[in-house]
Amino acid sequence: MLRALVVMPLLAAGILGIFGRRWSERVIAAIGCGSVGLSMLLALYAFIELWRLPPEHRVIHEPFFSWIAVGSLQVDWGFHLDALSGVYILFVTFVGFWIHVFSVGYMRGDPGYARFFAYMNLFMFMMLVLVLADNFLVMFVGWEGVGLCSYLLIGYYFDRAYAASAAKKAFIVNRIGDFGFALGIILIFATFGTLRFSEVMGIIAARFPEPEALGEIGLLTTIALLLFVGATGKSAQIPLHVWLPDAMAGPTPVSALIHAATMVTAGVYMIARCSELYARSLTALFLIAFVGALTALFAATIGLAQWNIKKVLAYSTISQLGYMFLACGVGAFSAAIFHVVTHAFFKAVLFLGAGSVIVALHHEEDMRRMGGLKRFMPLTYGTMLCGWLAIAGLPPFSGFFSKDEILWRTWTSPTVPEPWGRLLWGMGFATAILTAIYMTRLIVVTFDGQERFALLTEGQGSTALTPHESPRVMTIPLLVLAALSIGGGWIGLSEAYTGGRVANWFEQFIGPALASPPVHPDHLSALGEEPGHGMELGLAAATVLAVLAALLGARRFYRRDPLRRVPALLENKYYVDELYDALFVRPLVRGSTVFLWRVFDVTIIDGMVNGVAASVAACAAVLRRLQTGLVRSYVVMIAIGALIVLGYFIFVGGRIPIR
Amino acid sequence: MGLIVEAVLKIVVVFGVVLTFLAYLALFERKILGWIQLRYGPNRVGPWGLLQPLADLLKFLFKEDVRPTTPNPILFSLAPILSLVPALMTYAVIPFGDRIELFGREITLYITSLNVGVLYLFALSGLGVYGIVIAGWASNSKYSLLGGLRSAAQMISYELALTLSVVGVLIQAGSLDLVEIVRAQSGTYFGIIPKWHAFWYQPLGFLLFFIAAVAETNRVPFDLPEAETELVAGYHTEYSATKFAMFYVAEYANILAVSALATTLFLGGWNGPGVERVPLLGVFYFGAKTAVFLFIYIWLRATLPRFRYDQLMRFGWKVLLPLAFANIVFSSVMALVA
Amino acid sequence: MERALFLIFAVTAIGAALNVLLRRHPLHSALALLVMLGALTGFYVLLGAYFLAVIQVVIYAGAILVLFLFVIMLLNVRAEEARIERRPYVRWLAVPFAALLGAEIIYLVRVFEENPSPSGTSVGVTEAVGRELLTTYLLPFELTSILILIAVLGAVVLARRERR
Amino acid sequence: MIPISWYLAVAAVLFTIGTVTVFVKRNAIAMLLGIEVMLNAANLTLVTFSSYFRELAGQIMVFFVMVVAAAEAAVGLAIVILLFRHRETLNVDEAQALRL
Repeated sequence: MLRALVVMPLLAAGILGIFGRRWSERVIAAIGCGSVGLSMLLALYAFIELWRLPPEHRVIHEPFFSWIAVGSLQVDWGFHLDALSGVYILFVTFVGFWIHVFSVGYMRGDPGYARFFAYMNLFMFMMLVLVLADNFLVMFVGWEGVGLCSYLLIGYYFDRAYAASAAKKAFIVNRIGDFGFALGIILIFATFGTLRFSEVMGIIAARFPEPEALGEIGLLTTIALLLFVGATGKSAQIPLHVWLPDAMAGPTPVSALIHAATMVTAGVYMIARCSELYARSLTALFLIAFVGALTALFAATIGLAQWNIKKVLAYSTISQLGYMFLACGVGAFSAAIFHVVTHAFFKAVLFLGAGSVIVALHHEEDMRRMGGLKRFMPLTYGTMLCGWLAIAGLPPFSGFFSKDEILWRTWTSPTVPEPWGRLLWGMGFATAILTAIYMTRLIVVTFDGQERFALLTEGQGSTALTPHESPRVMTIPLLVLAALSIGGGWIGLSEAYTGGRVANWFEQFIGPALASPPVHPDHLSALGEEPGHGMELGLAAATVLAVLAALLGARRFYRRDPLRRVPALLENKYYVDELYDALFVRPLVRGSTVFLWRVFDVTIIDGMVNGVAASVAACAAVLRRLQTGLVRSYVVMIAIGALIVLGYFIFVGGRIPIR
Repeated sequence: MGLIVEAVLKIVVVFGVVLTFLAYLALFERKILGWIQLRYGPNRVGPWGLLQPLADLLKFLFKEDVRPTTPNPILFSLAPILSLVPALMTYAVIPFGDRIELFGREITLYITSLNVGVLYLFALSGLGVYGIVIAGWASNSKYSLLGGLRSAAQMISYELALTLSVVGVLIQAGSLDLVEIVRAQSGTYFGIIPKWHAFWYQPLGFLLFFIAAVAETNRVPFDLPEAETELVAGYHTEYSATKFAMFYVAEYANILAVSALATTLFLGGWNGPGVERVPLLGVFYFGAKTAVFLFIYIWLRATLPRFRYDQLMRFGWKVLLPLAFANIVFSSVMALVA
Repeated sequence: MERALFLIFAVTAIGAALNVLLRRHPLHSALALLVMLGALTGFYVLLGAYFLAVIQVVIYAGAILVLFLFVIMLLNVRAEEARIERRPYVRWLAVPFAALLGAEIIYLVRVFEENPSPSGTSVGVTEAVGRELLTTYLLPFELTSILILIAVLGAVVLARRERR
Repeated sequence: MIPISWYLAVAAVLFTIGTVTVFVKRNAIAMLLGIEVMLNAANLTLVTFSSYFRELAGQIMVFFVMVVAAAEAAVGLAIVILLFRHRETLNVDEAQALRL
């Protein structure tokens, strides 16, 4: 069942990749969406199967085939379905399916239609492998596979220079992270002698009862940090966040699927999958929390100052991913996964809505040339509004529940030392307000006010452009996902809202698959006392009020002056790209030219090659005299050789070495 | 002792039935061709021409054996035998039915069951080409030589596709033994669809097998080795009387063998409703399914024009072979997934 | 029974091999080789290597030799005429060399006289061969597939008629 | 029971005959046939040992030898065809244009 679920998109990708070019768009779309749809149904079925098991035994393991057996390294392909991967496959296939449907309309008329769907299906396959893998190496295959698909899809318009270089950038930056990940895997194998999640986590739980203290860099912390390097690469956290904004060069459904809803959350997934490991390293947790909070705040400020509609969403994604890491860092793994799910819904809506706008304006992505679109595209506008309120975190939209959960867990975190919990909460709180502001800016500048697209096209001398609502194949996915971004949050309703009468359903379901957070010595005394529900409600109310105020204020502000100049520091993303260029890229290029090329290559490598050639020529001058050109004289030479060998055995070697 | 008697009896019965059937197959072919082309077909000897095979046999036996001037008289005489013997040897492993009770003994309705049965058949089909090639060479005639050459190239090319198209079935059945393969196809899906390989994920293999088999038996539209419009009669241009008859019988024996093999591999052999209770019914089912193939063979002959030689080669190497590979990959994936 | 079969196969094989050597026409040599292959198939069956016996017929007789016949007929090769040797000493050397080689091999064979034959019949079924081939000998197996691919490419490139 | 040396002796004789064929024939195809005889003789020894020592490795080797023989025949015959096309002969002694 799991095998079929995983292989389905791969089959479709293979078929489309090989034969797709000759088929009509209708057939390609049917195969591309059909395979993912089937996967979705199978995922639902698998999830229900999982559901019917008793909570403490919610694991379905399905061996596939034996892959590597070298010495003590024994790696099999097997699929492991527990509550965590169950949630993941469900929303990945579901969001994936609706984004595929959206793409049917979005990519219409594109010459690479089949290629697009083949890559998308391949991506779905790799993502499912990543999620369902039962050991680190297979997960790494999926991890690299989604990276490859991401590369292929960012560079989908490979005839445009910026897309090609953005793809390269994504690939290279991810390699840095993957290097850390690979080192982590090697260290795990060297330490535990196995790569299976269940075995590794079991050994960790048995051998290390106590967490490593803050500041202590022990074995577990080293592994955890190496793996976290991989997670920062894939999930675009500081300092490896630079690739994600550029990745918007790909088609918009790609941005929605890969660079918002699914792939970029793989880092969070990996940390949750290894929660048993992370729960035993306070240092790693603290670092994760800090990096997450910093990224959230930092990306949100940049998001304030971008003009490209997709770039705003990209920075918003980085910021939301920061929230998820913050949640992991404070030990609230289930809150992190909850935010992954709700984020997948509302960010997919926002991206697809942006895609719908972009199509309506003939691939215009600059918000300065939009405005006033709500009259032309009511459906898109309506769904985008849902996404907007959800990401801003207003009840009852889904974003509220998950973000609020994270902030509350940060406030009460047992893992971080005393003042830091409050400080991290403050950063999260500030991010929430900034989020409300930049998203309001996006909505207002795009949909309200003057119709700036008309002015600009007139200036270029073309006929006036009238945007129109997208076809149904694009609006239906928008509506479905919008409905989920409204209602999707209720599955994780915190018990505070019902006064403790109804437990948090999501946390109850996923909890057994995750480790419970360790406790920092600071909190040992406070261990007994549960922070009250009243406190939680109060903090939530404060956040909501602040966000609401920010929302209304920003709305007034940007309605008055939508094209207000933005600070250059923010518009240029704090000059991080330039910094990396000066620090890493240029020295590398210089070193290569000056030393590697002029010195090493010319003298040593060329010298070796030429030397070999010269010595071969010298030998050949002697040996060619043996070459008579008569085939049968060669035969005689071979026979003489055989005679000598056999003669050796008879007269010298004594006997043939038989066993 | 009883076993040997039983084996000998079975061999005699099978070959008697098969040889008679082959004689009548030729008659049916002429009758069906006549029917398709709105003619009568043979109808002079006996009622509805039913004694025609006998008349043909007598004619072949008593005609003068014309022998061309050839430097290789021995090879010339050996060729028809080399072509007939492998064709007849195939029937040793074809399972006509399951086992039955007769005179208190359990008797299997096949001569033998080899654990390398499928490979054995391919070995024989590989040997079949020698008769044709040697005939082409030993006749000392341009037409024959060209026919022999074409046949050699064609049979090498299509044997690949033929072999590879069966691999899917072997993966699915998990055996090379024909009896086991038939057993693997008993039962139904959902009570309606029989578990025949042709229905359940080997339809492509089935199609490839049938096309390659038509080519392997040198029949229309792949009958280039004989191609009467260009090569007179191809490799057997110079043959007459009994030797010609042997080629003739060999061709029909091959057709029947290949049809029986297709039935065995893809259409469930003797399987059918009620076979568990009355095993003898299996022979009837087997015959009926085989007859369908034989009819298609004749139908093809009546309707299709002949391929050009380059088309034939291109089709074999660039269409059939890649598809056969794709089918193997598909079957392996299905074996892993399902 | 077994010895009788062995003797029949041995005489056939050696006789056929001599025919390969002595016949002047390559086609006759090739057909003699076919007979020899048949005799070897018999040996394989006697030795219990059923899978190889069948494979021998499928690959050697069914493919390789047919290819030989095809080329011989395609080129319409005539029998080898006696010609003046350019280097007559080669032929003079050949026969003694070969005789020496044969003598050495037979000498070495005698080493095994002391080994009483433990007799084997059960090895050589398809499943066992396949299992070994795809586990222990997987790497050589994959390498031969590459070899075959190279051979196919080589044959195609070599035999292709150059277009002007 | 047949002694192992009988099989080996037959193989040795076949091998020698194959060698002589390669030595004395000038026709390229006949030489290739001689090589096939040698390969088959080697195969026979391998199968013999495999069977007598109950060790599958010998049969696996034979399998590989067959594959190599097929490759050799394909390439060898392609070369023969090429030779014939350029020289109108199959005599290997004629093909020595590249010698020193």
